[in-house]
Amino acid sequence: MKRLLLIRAERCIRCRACEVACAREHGGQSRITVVETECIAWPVSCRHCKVAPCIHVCYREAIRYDERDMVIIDENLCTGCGLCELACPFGAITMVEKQKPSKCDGCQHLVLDGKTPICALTCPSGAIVYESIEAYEKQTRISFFSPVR
Amino acid sequence: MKTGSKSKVICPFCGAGCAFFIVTKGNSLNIEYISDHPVALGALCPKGNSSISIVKHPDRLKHPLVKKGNEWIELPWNDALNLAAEKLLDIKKRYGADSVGFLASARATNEEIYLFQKLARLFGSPHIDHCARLCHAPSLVALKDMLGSGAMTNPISDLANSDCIFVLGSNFAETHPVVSRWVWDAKDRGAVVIVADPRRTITTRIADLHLQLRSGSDPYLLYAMMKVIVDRGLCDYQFVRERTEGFDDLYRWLHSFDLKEAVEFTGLSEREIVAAACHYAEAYSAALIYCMGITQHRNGTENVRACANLALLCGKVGAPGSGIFPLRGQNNVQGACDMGALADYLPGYADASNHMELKKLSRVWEKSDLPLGPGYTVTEMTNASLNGKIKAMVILGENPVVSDPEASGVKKALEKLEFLLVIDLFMTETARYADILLPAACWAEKEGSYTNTERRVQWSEKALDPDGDAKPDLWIIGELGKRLKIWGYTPRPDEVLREINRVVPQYGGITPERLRLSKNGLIWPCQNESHPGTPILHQSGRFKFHTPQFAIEDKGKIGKNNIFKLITGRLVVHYNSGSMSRRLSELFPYEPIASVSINPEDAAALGLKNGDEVKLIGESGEGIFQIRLDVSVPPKTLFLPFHFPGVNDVVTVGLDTSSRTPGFKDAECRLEVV
Amino acid sequence: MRKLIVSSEKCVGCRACSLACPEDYIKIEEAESEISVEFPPGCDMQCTKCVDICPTHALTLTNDTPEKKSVKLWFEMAECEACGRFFAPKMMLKYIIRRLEDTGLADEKIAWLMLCPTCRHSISH
Amino acid sequence: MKEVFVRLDRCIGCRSCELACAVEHSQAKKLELAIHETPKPKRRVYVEYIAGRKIPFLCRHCEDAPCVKACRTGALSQDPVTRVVTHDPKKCIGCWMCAMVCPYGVIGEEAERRIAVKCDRCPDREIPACVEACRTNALVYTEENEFSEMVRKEAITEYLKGYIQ
Repeated sequence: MKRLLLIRAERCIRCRACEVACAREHGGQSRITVVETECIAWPVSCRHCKVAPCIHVCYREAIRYDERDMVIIDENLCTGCGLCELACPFGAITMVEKQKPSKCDGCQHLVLDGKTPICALTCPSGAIVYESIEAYEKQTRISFFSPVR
Repeated sequence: MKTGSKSKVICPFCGAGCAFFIVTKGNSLNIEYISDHPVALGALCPKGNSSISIVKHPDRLKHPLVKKGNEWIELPWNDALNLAAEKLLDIKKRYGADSVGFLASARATNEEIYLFQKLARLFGSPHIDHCARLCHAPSLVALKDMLGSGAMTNPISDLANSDCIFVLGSNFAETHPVVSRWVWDAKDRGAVVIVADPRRTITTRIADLHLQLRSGSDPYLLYAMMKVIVDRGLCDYQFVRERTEGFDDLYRWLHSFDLKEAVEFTGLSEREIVAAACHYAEAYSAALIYCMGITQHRNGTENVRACANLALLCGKVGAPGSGIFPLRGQNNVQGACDMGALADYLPGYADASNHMELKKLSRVWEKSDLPLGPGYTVTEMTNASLNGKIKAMVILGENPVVSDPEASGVKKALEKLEFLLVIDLFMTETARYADILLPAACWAEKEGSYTNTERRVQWSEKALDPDGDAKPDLWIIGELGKRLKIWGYTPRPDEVLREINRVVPQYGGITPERLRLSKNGLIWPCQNESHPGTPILHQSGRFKFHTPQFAIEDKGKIGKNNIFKLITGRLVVHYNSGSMSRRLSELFPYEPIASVSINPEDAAALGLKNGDEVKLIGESGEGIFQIRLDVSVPPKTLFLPFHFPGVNDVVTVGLDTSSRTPGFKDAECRLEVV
Repeated sequence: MRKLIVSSEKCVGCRACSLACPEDYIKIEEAESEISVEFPPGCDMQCTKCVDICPTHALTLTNDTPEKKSVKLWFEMAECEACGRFFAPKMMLKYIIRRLEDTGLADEKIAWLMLCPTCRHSISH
Repeated sequence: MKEVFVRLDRCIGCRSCELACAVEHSQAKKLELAIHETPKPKRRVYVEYIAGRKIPFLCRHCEDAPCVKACRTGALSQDPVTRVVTHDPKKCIGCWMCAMVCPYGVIGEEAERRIAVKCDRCPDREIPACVEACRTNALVYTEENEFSEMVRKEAITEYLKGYIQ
C-alpha cells in the first residue's frame, strides 16, 4: 500500500509546527501553509495527485514522479515560468525568490531512507498522518462509530 | 566537542517534556524525532521545532558582564565570581543573610536547582522561590493536602484511556500542543470532551461541550456539578466510603448550596451544568485537566480543592484514564518544586517551617542552624525589596520584570536593590537591572535531569560545547558557593543527583546510572533502585474532602465606564516571558506584537477597528496596545498574551491567601481610545 | 544584432523570457488589470535563452536586421472569483486549459483556475 | 427518494455485501471472472467490527456532501434530483481531498490507478447489489417514510410479543 500524506483537518490546532519543521528541513522556506478560518484550520501542501495538473502543464518536463510516486520538481530543468503555480488546484506551489517554485517533495531524502516526512513526524495533534488511504479510511470509520458516543 | 554526534535532549520549553535528538554535523544542528517517545510519539510543537536556533543565537551572552555606571564591562570568570561573592558576603555582614533573595529557574536541571536552593539555605537565607509561585503553587498546596501529592496523577498519554475529559481553565492546544493528540485519540475512541473556558479557544474546538462560563466563576461551576452529582446519586459511594474522609461536611455544605446562584453567577444554563456533571460522573474513567485558569485567581487554592473534590466524589482518581492533570508550564517546574526551590517547602516537600525537617536536612548537609521558613515568595521578594528588607538578589534565569504582576513595581524594586546577580542566556528585561550578569550555557550545552509535568524524570545529554565563555549553571553555582565558603569544590551533575537520591525520598531510586540507561526515563515516586517508578499515583491510600470556604468578590465594576475584564494567557508560538521565543526568527513573525483581543461588539461600540491603538489602564500601570477584533473573546472582556514586556504593567492583582500566588486572571482594566 | 520576432498569437504573457534574459531586455509593466510585455526589436547577445524558455514557442531569433520599434503586448489579467485580485493573464490560463486537454479535466472552464492560488487553499469550493 | 438504510442490530458481519459490491463493479459482473480482472474489482461498502459490533459502512449520499464540495476537479458530482453522489474516474486526479473530508470513511482507493472509488448506488440495477446480497436484511433500500414505518411495526411486534407472553 502506498503511503501518503493525509490530513485529519478536525485535529489541526494551527500551531504551525509543520511550517517551522518544514522550513528547517528545507533550508528556510516552508512548503506547507496552515490556513485558518473561524471554525477550522488545516495545513495545505502538495497532494501529490495521481493525474497532476502541474506535471501536465510543465513543458520542460521538470516536474515528475519519484520512486515513491511523490511529485517533485527538478530545479535544473525549471525555468520559473510559473505555469505550475497557476495550474495547481490547491495553491500548493509558490514561487519564491528569483521565480523558483517551492513545493512539498514529500521529504524525499527522509522517505527514501524509510522514514516519515517531517510534517507528519512533528505534528503534535496527529493532524498530519503518513499512511495509506485504506488505513486512513478505516480509522475514520472506526472513530465514527466508537462505542461511547 | 563531539562532531557528527546525536544526543538525546529534553525540549527546553513547556512542561510536557518531549525528547528529541540533536544531530550535530560540523557547525550545523538538526532535530531528529524520537517516534516512540512516550510523551507525544516524537511530535514537537513549533517552539520545540525552533528550539535549536537558540543554541547558536547571536544575542547569546558570551562573557561575564559587570555594570560600571551605565556600561557593561567584560570580565574574566574568576574576577566576576570573586566580585559577586564579595558583594554578597558584604551584604550578609551588614544586613544579615536573610536580606538576600534567591530566585531559581524552572528550566534549569534538577541538579542545578537542588544546588541553588542548597546554596541559598546554606548561605542562610530562607528566601528561595521560583516561578511555580506564579502558576501552580495552589495545586501544590491543595493537592498535597487532599491527595498527598501535588503533582499530576497520570501520564499524559493516559488521557487516551479516558472516557470523559473535563478541561478547566486550560488552553492546552496552545500551551501544551502535544496533549491534544491524546485528547483526540480519546475522542476517536468515543470519549466526551468538556471544556470550560470564558474564551472560544482552539481547545474548545476539540470540545463536545463548551461551557462558556464567566471568568472566575469556576468554583460555582464545580460545586454546582457536585450538587447535581450528589442529588442524582451519581457519586462513587464505594470510593467515598472506603477511601475518603470528610464527605459528610461536604455533603452538608452542598445541601445549602443553591444551584440557581451558580447558574446566575457562571452565566451557564442549568442544562449545561447538568450535562457536564452527568458526563463526568457517569463515564467509566474520567480525567480532569486544569491549568492557570483555575490557579491564577485570588481563590486559586480553593479552586483546585474544588477540582479535587469533584474527582474524589466520582472516584475518578488512581485508575488508568482517571486522574487530575494540572499541566505544568516549564520543562522542569515539577522538578524545581521537588527539589525544594520553594519558600515553604524543603527538598521532597518537607515543610520549611518545621524544625524537625530542618534538623534532618542539616544532618545531610552537615551544617546546623538552617534558616527557618517560610521565606518570601517571588512577589513578596519584590515588595520586601521596596520595604528595604531584601537588599540583594540572585536570579537564576528568571525574568520577573515581564512575568510578575505590577511590572512597574518590580522594576522599582530591582533598581532599589544594592546588588543584583543575574545568570541568564540573554540580555533579558530583568538582566538590564543586574550589577553582575553571568552567561549561562543553554540546555543543549549541559547535561542533567529534567522532570516533566507527568513526573517523568529524564536525562538530557550534552550535545555541544557552549559558544564563547558561557558556563553551565551548575558550574556557576558551584564556583559561587566555593567563593562564598559554603562548600569546597564544584560537584558534577552525577554527584548532585546522588545526593538528591538521599535527600528527596521520591527520587530515591532515580540514580544517574539508571536514568542514563532508561530509554523513557523514570516516573517518581521511585523509592529505591529496584522500584520501576509509578506512572499512576493514588492507586491506594486515603484522601480528604475539603469543605469549601470561598467567596468571590464581584465588584460589579466590569462593563461600566469602559472597565473590562482582562484575561492574560499564552499563544502557541510564544513561550512565557518570551526571552527565547521573541528572539526566534521562526516564531516571532507569527505574533510580533502584543495585540489585545476584543469582542467585535465592544469594539463597534467604541468605534474601534482592527489595528487601532488603545490605552489599557490598570491600577498601577498602563500600556498602549493594538486591537484585534476576535469573536472568540466574550463581551466586556479583553485577552492579552503575556509574553511581551509591558503587559504585566497593566495587571494589578491580589494574592491567593494559602499559596500566595498572584491572581493574574482576576485583573481588570480601563480601556481608553487613543 | 539579431532580430527578435514575437508571435502575438502564441505569447501568453507568462514572463518566463523576461526572467531568463540575462540583460533585462524584455520589460514587464504591471497595471491594475493588465500586464504588458515589451520585447526589444533585436538583441546583440549571443544567447537564445528567451527562445529556449518560451513555453509556447512564441519567440524566434533570426539574423535579419531588426526593426526600429519594439513590440509591446498587452495582456488582460484574470480576476479571482473569490477575492477579486488580478492574479494571472487570461491567456496563460487558457494555455493551461489547453495543456490539460489530454487529462480529461479540461472543460471550457476549469473551476479552480478561476481562483488565485491563495484562495485555492480553501478546503471546500 | 429511495435510500439504503442500515439496521445495525441485524448485521452479522458476513461481508456478503462487500463481495456483491465488488462483483457488481467488475467488468464481467460474475464472481468467477471478476477475481482475475485488472484493475482488481473494488468494494465500495465496508463492514467494520467495532467493539464487538458489526457495522456496514456505505456512502450516505449526504444532502450537503462535503466530498463534492472539496473536489477541485468536479470528478464528484451530485445528482440534483436523486442526491446520488457519483464519481467520474476520468476527472479524478487522485488528490484524496474527498477521502479526507468524508466523515464516514467510505471513499476507497483503486490501487492500480491510485484514484478514488465510491458507492454509485448501482446505476445499472433496480436494487443496489449490496442490498440484494444482504441475507439478514440489515441493508434496506426503501423510501424514508417506509423505512420508519417498518421500524415502527417491528417495534410494536416486539412489544406485543412480550405483552402476550
